Amino acid sequence: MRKLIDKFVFTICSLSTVLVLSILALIIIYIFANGVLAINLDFFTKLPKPVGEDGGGMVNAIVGSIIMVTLAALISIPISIGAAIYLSEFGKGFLATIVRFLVDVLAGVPSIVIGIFVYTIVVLPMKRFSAIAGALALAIIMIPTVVRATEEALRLVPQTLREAALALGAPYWRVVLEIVVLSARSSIISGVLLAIARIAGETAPLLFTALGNRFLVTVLDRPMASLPVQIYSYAVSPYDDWHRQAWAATFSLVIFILLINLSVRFFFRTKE
Amino acid sequence: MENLQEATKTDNLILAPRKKRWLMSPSADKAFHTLTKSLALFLFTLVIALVASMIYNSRLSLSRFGLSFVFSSTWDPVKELFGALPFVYGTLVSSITALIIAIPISLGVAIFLTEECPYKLRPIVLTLVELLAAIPSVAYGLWGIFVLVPFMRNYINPVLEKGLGFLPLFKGPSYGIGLLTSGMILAVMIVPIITAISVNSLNSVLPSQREAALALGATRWEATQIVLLNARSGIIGGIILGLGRALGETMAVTMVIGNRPEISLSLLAPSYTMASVIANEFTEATYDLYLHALIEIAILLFIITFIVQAFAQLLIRQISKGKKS
Amino acid sequence: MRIIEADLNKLKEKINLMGILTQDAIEQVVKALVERNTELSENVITADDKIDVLENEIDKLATDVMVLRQPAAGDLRFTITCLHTAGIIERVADHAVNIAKHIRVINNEPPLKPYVDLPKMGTITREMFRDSLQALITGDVNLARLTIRRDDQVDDLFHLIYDELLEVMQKDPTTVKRGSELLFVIKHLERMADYATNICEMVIYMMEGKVIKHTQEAF
Amino acid sequence: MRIIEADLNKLKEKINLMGILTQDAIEQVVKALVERNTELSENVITADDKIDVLENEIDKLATDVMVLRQPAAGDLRFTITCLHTAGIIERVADHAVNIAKHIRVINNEPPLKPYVDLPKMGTITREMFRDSLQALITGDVNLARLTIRRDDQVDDLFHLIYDELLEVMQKDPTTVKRGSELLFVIKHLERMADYATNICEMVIYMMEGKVIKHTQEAF
Amino acid sequence: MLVKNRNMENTSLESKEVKEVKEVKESKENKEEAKNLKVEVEAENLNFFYGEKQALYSINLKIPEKSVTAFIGPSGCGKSTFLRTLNRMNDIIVSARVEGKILLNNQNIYAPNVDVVDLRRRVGMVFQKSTPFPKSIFDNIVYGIKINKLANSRTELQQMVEQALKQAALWDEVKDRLNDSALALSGGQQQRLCIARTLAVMPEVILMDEPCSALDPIATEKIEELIVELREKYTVIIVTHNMQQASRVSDYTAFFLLGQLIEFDETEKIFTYPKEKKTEDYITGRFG
Amino acid sequence: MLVKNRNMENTSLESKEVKEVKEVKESKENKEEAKNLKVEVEAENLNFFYGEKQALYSINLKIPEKSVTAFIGPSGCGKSTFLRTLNRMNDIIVSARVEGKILLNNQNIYAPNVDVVDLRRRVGMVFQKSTPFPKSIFDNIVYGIKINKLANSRTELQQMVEQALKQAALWDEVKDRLNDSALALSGGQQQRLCIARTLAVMPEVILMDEPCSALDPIATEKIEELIVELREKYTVIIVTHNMQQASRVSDYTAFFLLGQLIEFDETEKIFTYPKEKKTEDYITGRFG
Ligand SMILES: Nc1ncnc2c1ncn2[C@@H]1O[C@H](COP(=O)(O)OP(=O)(O)OP(=O)(O)O)[C@@H](O)[C@H]1O
Ligand SMILES: Nc1ncnc2c1ncn2[C@@H]1O[C@H](COP(=O)(O)OP(=O)(O)OP(=O)(O)O)[C@@H](O)[C@H]1O
Ligand SMILES: [Mg+2]
Ligand SMILES: [Mg+2]
Ligand SMILES: O=P([O-])([O-])[O-]
Repeated sequence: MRKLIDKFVFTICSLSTVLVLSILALIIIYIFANGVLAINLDFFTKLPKPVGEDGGGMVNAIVGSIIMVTLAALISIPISIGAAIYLSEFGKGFLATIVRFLVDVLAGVPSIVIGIFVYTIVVLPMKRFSAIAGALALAIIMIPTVVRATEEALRLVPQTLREAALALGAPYWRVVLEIVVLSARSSIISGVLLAIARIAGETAPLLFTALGNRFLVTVLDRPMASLPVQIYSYAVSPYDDWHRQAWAATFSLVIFILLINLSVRFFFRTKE
Repeated sequence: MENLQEATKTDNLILAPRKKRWLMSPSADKAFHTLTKSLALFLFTLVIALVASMIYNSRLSLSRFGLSFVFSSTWDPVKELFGALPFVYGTLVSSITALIIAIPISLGVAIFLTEECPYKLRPIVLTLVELLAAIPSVAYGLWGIFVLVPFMRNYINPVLEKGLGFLPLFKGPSYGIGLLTSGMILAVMIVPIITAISVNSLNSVLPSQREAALALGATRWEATQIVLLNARSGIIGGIILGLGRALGETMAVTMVIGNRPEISLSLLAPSYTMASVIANEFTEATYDLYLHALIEIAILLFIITFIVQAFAQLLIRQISKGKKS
Repeated sequence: MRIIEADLNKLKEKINLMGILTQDAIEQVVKALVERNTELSENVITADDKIDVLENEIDKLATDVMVLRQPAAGDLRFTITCLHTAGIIERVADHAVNIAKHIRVINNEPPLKPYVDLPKMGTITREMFRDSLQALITGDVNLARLTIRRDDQVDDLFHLIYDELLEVMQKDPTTVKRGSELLFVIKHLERMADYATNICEMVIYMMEGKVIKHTQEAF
Repeated sequence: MRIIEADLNKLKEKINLMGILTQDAIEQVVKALVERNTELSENVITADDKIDVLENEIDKLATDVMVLRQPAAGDLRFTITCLHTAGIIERVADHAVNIAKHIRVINNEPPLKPYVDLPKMGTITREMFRDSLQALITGDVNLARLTIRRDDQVDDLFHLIYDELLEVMQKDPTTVKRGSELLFVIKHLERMADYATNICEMVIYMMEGKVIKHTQEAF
Repeated sequence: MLVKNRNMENTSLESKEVKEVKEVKESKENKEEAKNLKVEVEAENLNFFYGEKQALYSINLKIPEKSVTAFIGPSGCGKSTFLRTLNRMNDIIVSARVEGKILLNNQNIYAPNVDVVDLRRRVGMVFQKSTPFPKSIFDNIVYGIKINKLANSRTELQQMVEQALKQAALWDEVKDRLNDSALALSGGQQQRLCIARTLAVMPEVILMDEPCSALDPIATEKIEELIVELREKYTVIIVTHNMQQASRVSDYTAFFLLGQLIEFDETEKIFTYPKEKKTEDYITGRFG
Repeated sequence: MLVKNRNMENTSLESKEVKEVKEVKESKENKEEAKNLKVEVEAENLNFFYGEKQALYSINLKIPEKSVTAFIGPSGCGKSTFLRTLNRMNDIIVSARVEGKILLNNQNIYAPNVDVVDLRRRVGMVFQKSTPFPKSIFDNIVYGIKINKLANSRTELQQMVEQALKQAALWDEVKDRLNDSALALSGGQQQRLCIARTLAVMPEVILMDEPCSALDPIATEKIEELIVELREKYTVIIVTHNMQQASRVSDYTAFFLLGQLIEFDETEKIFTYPKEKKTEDYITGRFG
């Protein structure tokens, strides 16, 4: 009897895994199949055609995504790592407890709420949608992920390593920057990369910050297109050609994100 | 070198250290402390600003409807009547549906991964499962629209209607879109979260716990129960995190839930969530009250996720405290 | 109970047993001498095997305790003391055996003269030995110090009897053989008393950690 | 280098030194006896202090090694051997001192007769002692076994001289005093040879882990 | 004081007591002779592989019942691996492969029809890091009894728990708080709890893999004393890195090197006169 | 064979060599007398608090230079705490508070104007778990030298690295792979690397907190031998749970109990004839 139960439970578990893996396969196969059919050179080089016309591409959205994601990373990384250092190295008092809690809260805040927040503090005063607003929203979304990954990584560095460096006569700030951060570098980097992969696919916060743009712009105070938003608007449109383009865009976005994820896993995780 | 050793031995060195760069001095350490602290403070301000700014920008709606905003089920921008109840309902029901589907599957996968899976395959399977979480929600939405919705409409929902239609939960008619479909999409999205965290907590249980149970004559499943018992706090934390993610998920849900502000007991009926109403109507909000009402919904969403989050924190902390003492 | 405790108790039992057997041997040879009872002294010679076996056992046990139990402080000093004492007791028993061998010759010859001091010397020696062992087993440092002091009495008796014997032998050459044998007997008794003193010194080492051997310590 | 190594070397040095000093003492008393050189034998008495000090040092060192270094196997047996051997050597030196004391009396009297067997006994004893130490220091089991066998020679000589002396004393009562002293001298020499045998037994224990004391082992 | 504490004043030196003492001695010797016990665990030509890598090379060994055997040897020499072949705990390692036999009471535990679950009950195991289940003290002990259905009634169950805790010398310390979490115990107590839990399912052999290496010396001492007491009823096999510990608790010692059994003998022989040069080098620290 | 290995055949038994041997002996004794060394570290009435909780109670202690001192005592008695007051490592614990003085070469290190950073260079520290920085072997050693600007040229730097590694008996094992990651070394090598790193900044005192407790016996042995050698040049203070280790490596031993220093004396005295009953009870395992 005991042995039958044993067999039964583990069969169920294996089946669950098969199920989840087949769903993944299904999704990926769909995206890839549709994407490969839809993708072409125009997609990367041309601007969208006006409504109703077939053809054209998404170069505006691709460039927009790259600009905003880069900007977001540049804003959030120094802040996040600095704050994470405070939390892990000096974080014993009331402030640290609060901040740690708030970071957790921030991580749980739906991204669309962040979008609204940025809308109220940037778009409303500027009176227009802009790339900078979009980047800011993405940066705020990135912050908690990076802070938590960094703090965790720093915390994992054994206290004795700090003390060992101190005992060699090093001042604390050098210990932190040279030894502690160095020891935690691979986890920090992988945290940052994963956060970038995540914001690259964010749609909701961009809907009313960067909005979108049919044209290729590089100035930051104008509305700017982005891949996810473009996918969304094409997907809910009634035009088949736009559906086709949406598949192509999804395909490229998913490839980019999966590549980051896989490389993080294979280059950083295996080392540990 | 010997000179140096000699020099450092002279006793007054402690009291009068060598002339040193500022960078080696205690004030450099102070400056460093201050810098990182101000960054932390910035995060603090950011969250405060988030709340404050949203409250300010929903003032019209807040003052106009007060508490009734939450309990009213009328959402009629034309008549300037705004009630959030359908969205709250849609959000909660779709998320809970997702949890009910995702929890057993996630645990099954986690147990398979930690107990059964050949060692070499483990990282591969785990990576694959986690990839599900990396796929952007808009991609899920796209897939949902073009694959899942037709599939549900043509195969699953008719069966449910026939078999379980006597329950209000599965009353027709069904269009493919609706609570159940979005719940399923959400389930797929949160399975990797719950699985990853569960696997993590299961793996952090010392192998000797399992071996200790085996050594007492336990079968493998009995030993696994002991492992699960050890990992329970992490697993619960993972489940709640999954819930948080489901509550706030916007794009995928927006694309498959049907976007109809009605409360229906049936899982097969179209519905609307807080996130999707904001996503759909924000840019269409033509007058300030409308806008403010949408922002108020954002506040509501924020509060709900905040409560879930805080609950998760408390729970995890309590369990880990009990473990320590 | 500490693991080492059982071993130390065993050691102590064995030392005690060895002491008792040896004490019996001393008593018997003295009696054999005084009462001219050769049979008694032959007993002592046969009984010695047991004592030898015990010495080996104690040696082995003490060595094992040293290496297997790593005693420290009091335990260590007790073990070391046992190791040394076993050797000493064995030698005392050897001396008793030697006396017994001399008795073979002596009791074959006519008695020299009634012994007066010799039994006395034997008694004191036996008592010293008994007391030294008592001091060891009970850790009684006072008894050990008292016993050490009694060694002088034995030495005095030795010289007394020695001179007396020489005199007898010089007077009557036919007594030379018996006399010489008796000379060895008293020498052996004197050595026994010395060894009792050594045991007492070990007791003081064991209890106080002080080495007083070869140091003219004023007690 | 293993930490214990330095201590073991030190122990060995000290044992060696103690052996050398004692060997000198034996040589000197034998010489003092044969050459009727009382001064030489007095040297031995004064020099004995050093040996006593060494014994205490070795005892302490060996005890410290036991408790502080926890020796095992060969190291252990070496340490135990040192502990035992130091005691034995000290006793040998004591016997030399005793001989020296007897020499005081003997050399004050006229010579008994030219010694023939006595120097021979002395030489063999000295050699046995030297060889036993050599065996100890170099771990030479064969030498140890050979040396143990030579003990019979000493025993034979002892009985030879003993009988001879008794005869002399019986013949001439005036020699009783010198004769008795000489009796003790040969007894002491005989004991020394026994002790050399004991050292050899320890060597065999040290090298082979076998206890052959009190066991009628056929070598 | 040392001596007085030992309650030995009664063994005075009077001769009339000689016989008594002799009897004591003889009874001890009888006991020592009785040590010619039957063989409980036996390895016959055992080879062990982790995938391609061979971890044990033709081990042959006979461990008598009711004795404590210590496995010593440098890190990675295969002590733990061998220990874990004795209750087939290595079965859960996928790549592991065993050749040869392990006989438990003359039964080959690697025979095809052996019930591994019951085998593991008969051969208990205690680990380096204590492994209390996150349950109450009481439930920890009860776990094994329940899954093996060893108790017929509530009272019997309670008796078994009490007895196990008493055997593990833990009863007095925990009897008033059996329902507290086991995790609230100190390290040494947790380890004794794990031993009690093992005893509760009535094993014949108890395997211990460095059971004290995570404990402070006082807790270690308690466990060591316990191990010595367990010898009365169980066959105990213990892996230890601490040679002094091996010397303190064990009757037999096995020395492993590079997957080979170099020497197996009575502990005192191993420590005073090992037969093999390699053993001597290891225990005198001449290694590497 | 034991004896023959020891290169002692040359000290034969010929009397003419007596003098030579005597000289050896005397030089040894001189050395022993020279042990009346000056006091390097001294605690004067030291009290230590973690917040409300007092962890050390008026410790008074004088540790001579160029010696090895071991701190022993049961878990939680304050050994580590005291060790860490000696280089003010406890400063980084927020709630910690010190009363009394620690004198290093007669200078109170808790005086207000003391440069803590430099103090810590002078009082090196080695930890239970080895703490190699995630850099190359070479860079690990270089770190402290660079920070303290102890080398004036590249060649000098290289010399210093070599010397430190040689002192730590690691040079031969790593000289061909100085640029490999330090994390690739074995546990024992990592620990010696940490010692080398500490030696490189030319400390006067070296503190070690259970430096071997994470190592296997062979690595432990190497570190112990190293510690004994370090005594020639440095004052070494070591916390250890292992009494045998204390006895092997140390000249002096301090026994702590419940935050109090119970006894401080030469190691052999502590182990053969401790003055205090509590010490005796602890080292003979009569505790608790
Ligand atoms: N699961 C495993 N897979 C592959 N090799 C293993 C596994 N477990 C152990 N080994 C290898 O088998 C050999 C023996 O390991 P084992 O754990 O038995 O050594 P040990 O003597 O117990 O060492 P330690 O004293 O460090 O515990 C080692 O070389 C080890 O690397
Ligand atoms: N950071 C800290 N905050 C509060 N109390 C502490 C802290 N560190 C140690 N203690 C307490 O101070 C006391 C002494 O601790 P310490 O670490 O010095 O003990 P120890 O003798 O080194 O023990 P161990 O042998 O376990 O390392 C203990 O009771 C401990 O609980
Ligand atoms: Mg192991
Ligand atoms: Mg500590
Ligand atoms: O036993 P001894 O011959 O040395 O008196």
